[in-house]
Amino acid sequence: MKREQYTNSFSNIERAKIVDKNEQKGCVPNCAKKGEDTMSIRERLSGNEAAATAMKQINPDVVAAFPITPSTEIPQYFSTFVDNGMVDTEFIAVESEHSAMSACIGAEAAGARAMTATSANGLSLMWEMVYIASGMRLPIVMSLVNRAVSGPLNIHNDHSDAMGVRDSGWIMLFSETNQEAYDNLLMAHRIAENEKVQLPLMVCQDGFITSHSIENIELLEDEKVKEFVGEYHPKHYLLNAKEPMAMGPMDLQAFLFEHKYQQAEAMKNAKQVILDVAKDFEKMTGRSYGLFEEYKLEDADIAIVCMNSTAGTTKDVVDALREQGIKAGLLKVRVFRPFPAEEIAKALSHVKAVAVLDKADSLNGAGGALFTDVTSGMQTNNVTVPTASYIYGIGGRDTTSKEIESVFKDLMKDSKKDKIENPYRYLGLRKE
Amino acid sequence: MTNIDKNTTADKMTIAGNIYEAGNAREFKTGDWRSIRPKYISEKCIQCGLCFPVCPEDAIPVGKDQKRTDFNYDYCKGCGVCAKVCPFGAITMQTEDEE
Amino acid sequence: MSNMIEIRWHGRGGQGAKTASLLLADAAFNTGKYIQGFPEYGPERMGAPITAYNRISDTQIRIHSNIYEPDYVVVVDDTLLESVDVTAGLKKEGAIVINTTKDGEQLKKLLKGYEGKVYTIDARKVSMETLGKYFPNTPMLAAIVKVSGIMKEDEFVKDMEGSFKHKFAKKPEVIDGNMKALKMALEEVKQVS
Amino acid sequence: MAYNMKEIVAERPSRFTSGHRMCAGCGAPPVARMILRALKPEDHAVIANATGCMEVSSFIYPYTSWTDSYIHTAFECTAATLSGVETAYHSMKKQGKLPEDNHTKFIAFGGDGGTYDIGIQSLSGAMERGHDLTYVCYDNGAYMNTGIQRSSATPRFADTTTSPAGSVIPGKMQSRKDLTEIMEAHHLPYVAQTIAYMNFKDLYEKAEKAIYTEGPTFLNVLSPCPRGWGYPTEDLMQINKLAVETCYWPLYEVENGKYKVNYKPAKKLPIEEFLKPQKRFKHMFKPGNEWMIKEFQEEVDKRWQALLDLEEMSNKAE
Repeated sequence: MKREQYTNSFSNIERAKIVDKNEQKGCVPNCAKKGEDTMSIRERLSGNEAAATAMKQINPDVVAAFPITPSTEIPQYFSTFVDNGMVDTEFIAVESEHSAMSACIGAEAAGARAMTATSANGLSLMWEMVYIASGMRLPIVMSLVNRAVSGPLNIHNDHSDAMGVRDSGWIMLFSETNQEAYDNLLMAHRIAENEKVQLPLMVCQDGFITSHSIENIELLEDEKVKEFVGEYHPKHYLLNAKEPMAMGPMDLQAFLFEHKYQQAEAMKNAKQVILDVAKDFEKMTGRSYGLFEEYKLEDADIAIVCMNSTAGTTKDVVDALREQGIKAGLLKVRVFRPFPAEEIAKALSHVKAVAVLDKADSLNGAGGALFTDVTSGMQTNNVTVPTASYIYGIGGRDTTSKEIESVFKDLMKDSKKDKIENPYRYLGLRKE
Repeated sequence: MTNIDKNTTADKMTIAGNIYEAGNAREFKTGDWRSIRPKYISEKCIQCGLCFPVCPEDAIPVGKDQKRTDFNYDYCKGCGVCAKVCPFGAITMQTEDEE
Repeated sequence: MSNMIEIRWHGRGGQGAKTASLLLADAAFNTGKYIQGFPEYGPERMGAPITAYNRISDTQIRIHSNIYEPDYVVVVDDTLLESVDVTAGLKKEGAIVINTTKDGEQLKKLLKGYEGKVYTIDARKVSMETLGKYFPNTPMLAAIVKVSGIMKEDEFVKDMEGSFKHKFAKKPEVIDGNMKALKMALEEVKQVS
Repeated sequence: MAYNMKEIVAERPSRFTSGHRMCAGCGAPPVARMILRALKPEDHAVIANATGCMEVSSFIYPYTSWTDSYIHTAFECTAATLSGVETAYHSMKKQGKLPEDNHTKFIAFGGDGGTYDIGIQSLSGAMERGHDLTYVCYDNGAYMNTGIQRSSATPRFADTTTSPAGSVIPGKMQSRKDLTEIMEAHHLPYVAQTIAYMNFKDLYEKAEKAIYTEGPTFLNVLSPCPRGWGYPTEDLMQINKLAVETCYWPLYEVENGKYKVNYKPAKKLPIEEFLKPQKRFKHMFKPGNEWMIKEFQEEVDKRWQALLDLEEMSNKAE
C-alpha cells in the first residue's frame, strides 16, 4: 500500500527542540521556568508533539508504529526519545500498520504496556487486528490522528478513519485541542487497564488542524504523570513462567456469544471508570472532563453537536450569537465509545432544534454516524427535538465561523417548525 | 480440572477465551474417534523406540526406563503409523471389537 | 476576539516561511501570549508557493480554521507578487510587509491597488551583510514584529537572544550574526506607501 | 544434549499434549512435539501460532494442547505478533519487571499458507528486524485447513481444489516457491530445512540449534497431510522417507551463510517413488502425461544440483 509522505510541519526543528531541551533539563519541553507554578508547565506544542510528549511521560514498555501522514511525527519524535535514552521503551519499527497492531497485541498479551499511533489508511490496514485487540481484551492505547480514508487519496482531516472502527470494541475519546489530546492520553491507561474494563482505547485528534498547529498547552511534570498513570500489573500474562496461559482460541458457537457479551459489559462499565479517572485528573490539574462538554447549552434554544477541533470554532460562534441575543449552545462529544446516549439525550431535551455535525458521511443515505447515535439515543429516551445531520469538512475542507453560523441560522428556522425538513444536509459543499 | 462447558454462564467464563491451565486438552479424550485400534504385542517388542516419536497423539507411554507400555486408548485415533514403522510385528491393527 | 492579531505568510517551499511563522509564534509565546502557528498543507516541494498562518492573542484562541481576513501579510519572496494574490482579504487598516528592493510605485501595480500600508525590507542585503548567507527568516521576523507591534522591540530582542543562544548552542558564532540581522532589520524596514 | 531419541522422549515430557483435534495420522503433531522437546526443560516458551489446521485443532476453547504460553491472533501476522512478545520480554527484562530467572524462548508455528503466502510480509519484517525468535513453517503444501486449496508451496502439477487436474489444465502449473532460500536471503544466523526422518535426529538437532541460536532463525519442515496428499494415514513415515530419498525435500542448513547438505542419498530415488503413492499426482501417471513426470524430475534435479553448488561455493569462500 503506497502512501504519499509529505514534509511535516516544523518537524525537524520541533523534534530537535524537544530533544535538546530534554537533554538540557531532563524533562518535558521547556520545563518549569523560575517563579512559574511548578504544578504545570506552560508550553507551546503541536498536537503531535503533545501526543508524543504524553507517550514519553507514560513511558510504555513497547511502542510499535508505521509512519503515515499526519501521525508520522509521533513515531518520529518517539524514536528520538528512544534513541536518546529518554524512555525505557523498546520501539519496533514495523513494516506495516497491520504488523504494528499485531506487535502491540503480542506485547500487551506478554504483560507489557504497548502503544501505537496511526491515521486513515493505516488504521484501515490495521482493521482486522483492531477487532482482535479488543476481542482479546488487551488495553492497548492508540493515538489516532484523524484523516480521510482513501479513495481518492487525501491526506487531510476528516473522521472517516475513526468512524470506520466505531463498532470495533475500542474506547474512543475525541480531543478539541492539543491540550485535550495530551490530557486524554494521560488518562487512557487508567481507564483501559481498569479490571472492570480491560479494553483498548484510542485518543482522536484532528489531522493537521490540531496535529500540526503550534498552540499553547499546560504540561505536567514527568513525576506527576508517572504517579498518576501508575504501574501496570496484569493478572495473567504470557511471560509469567509460573502460570503459562493460552490466548486467542478457536471460540465456537457455545462460547463466542458469551465472550462478546463480556466485552459489551466492559464497555458499559467504562463509562463510570472514565468519569472516576477524570475526577482524579481534575484534582491534579484543575482541568475537568466529562463524557461530553456542554457550552452554554443549559438555556440554549438551538444547539450544535460535534467532535474535535470544530468545537472550538463553534464556541466562538456561540459567543458571537449570544451577543446578538440568540440562545445558541454546543454539546461537544468527548467519549464517543462508550456512547453516552442517555446523558446526551437528557442534555439536549430542552432545546428547540439540534444540528449534529459529522466529519464523515456514513453513505447510508440517511445521515452521519454521530447523528444516528444521537437521534436514536433521543428516541429511546423519549426526547423529541427536531434534529438535522450535517456532513462537513470532508477531506480537510476548511470549516469557517461563517459556515457554523449558517447552521445556527438554519436551526432558528427549523426550531419554528414541528417537523424538520430534509434532515440530511451538507455544509460547505459546492453545488448548483 | 477445567470447569467451563456449554452450560457455563458468561460471568463464570474466562475473558477473551483465555485459558490459564496450559495443557488441559489432556482432559479431552479423542479415543472415540477410532475405528481400528493398534494391538501391542509386548513379547515381540524389543523396545527399539521407532514408534515412540511417531504417534501424533502422544498415545504411546514411555517410562523413565525408556521402555514403552501399552497404548493409551483415551487418545489413540487409530491412524496406524506406529504399526507401519514397527519392523518386528509388535503392533498390529485390528477392528475395535476384535480381541 | 477583538484583541486577536491574524497574520498570513507567503513564501516558497524551502525558504522558511513556515519556520518564520513558528519563530514568531515562539517569540509571542515567550512574551506571555496565546498563539497559533500553522502552515497550509499540501504536497509542498522546494520552490512551490506556500502559505503559513499565525494567530496571536491575549486570550485563549479557540477558532480552528484558516485565516481569510488577516491583519498583516508577510511576503518572503517578491517573485510571488506576480503569481499569488497576496493581499486577498487583507484588512485595509492592516499592512503588508514585503522582502524586496522594489519601490512604492512598482509595488502599487503589483498589489492591485491595495489601500493599506505597504512596508518593505531588503532581507537579502541584511542577511548577506550580517550572516554572509541568504536567510530571510530573521530579518522578516524582525520586520513583522516592528510593523505589527505585537510586542515591545526590546522584549523581542531580549527573547530572541535567548532562543538563539539555545538554538545555536553548538555554533555560537552564528548567534552574533543573527542578533545583528535582527537589529539591522528593525532599522531597515520602511513604509513605502 | 547429544541426541538419543529414547532418552529424550523418556526425559522430556511432551509440551504438545494429547487431546488435540488434528486428523488421525497428521504429520504436524510429531514435528511440533519434537521441536518443543529441543527446549531445555527449565526454559519457558511463548508459542505463537498462525491460523490454520494446527491452531484450530490445538486450542479449541476451553482446551489447549500447549503446556507453554501460547498466543494466536490471526492468519498473516504470527511473526509480527511474536516479535511484539519478544520485544516486551526484552523491555521488561531490561527494566527489572521480570524475575532474573525467567528464561523465555519464542517459537512461531505457521503452515505454508500463513508463511509462504499471506504471512510472508510479516515474517520478512520480523526477520529483518532481528528479533530473537524461531519461526517454524510446517509445510503441508496447500491450504489444508480450508480444504486443500493450492498455495505457493504446492508442488507443480498437484491436484488441489483450486488447481484441479482438469482436461485442459492438469493441476497446478507453477513450481513451488523456495521459501527456505528467501529466508536465507535475509542473512539470518540460522536457516534450515528438515523433516521427521531417521529417528527425528535431523529435526531435533536443527530445532535445538535454531532455538538456541541468538537472533531470528527459521525452520522449514515438510509435514505430510494424508487427506490433502491422498495417501493412507499409516504411510506417514514412508512418505517422509521418500521425500528425502528422491531429493524432493533436501535436508540442509545454512549457518551464517555457510550451506551444509545434511543428507545425500547414496542412490537418489526417481521422483515417481514419491509421487506414485499420492492421489494428488495420480493424473501424472496417465498414458500421455509422461512429460509431467519428466519435467518434475528435471525441476528436482536442477534444485538439488543448485543446492550442492551453493554448499560448495559457500564453503570455498574464505
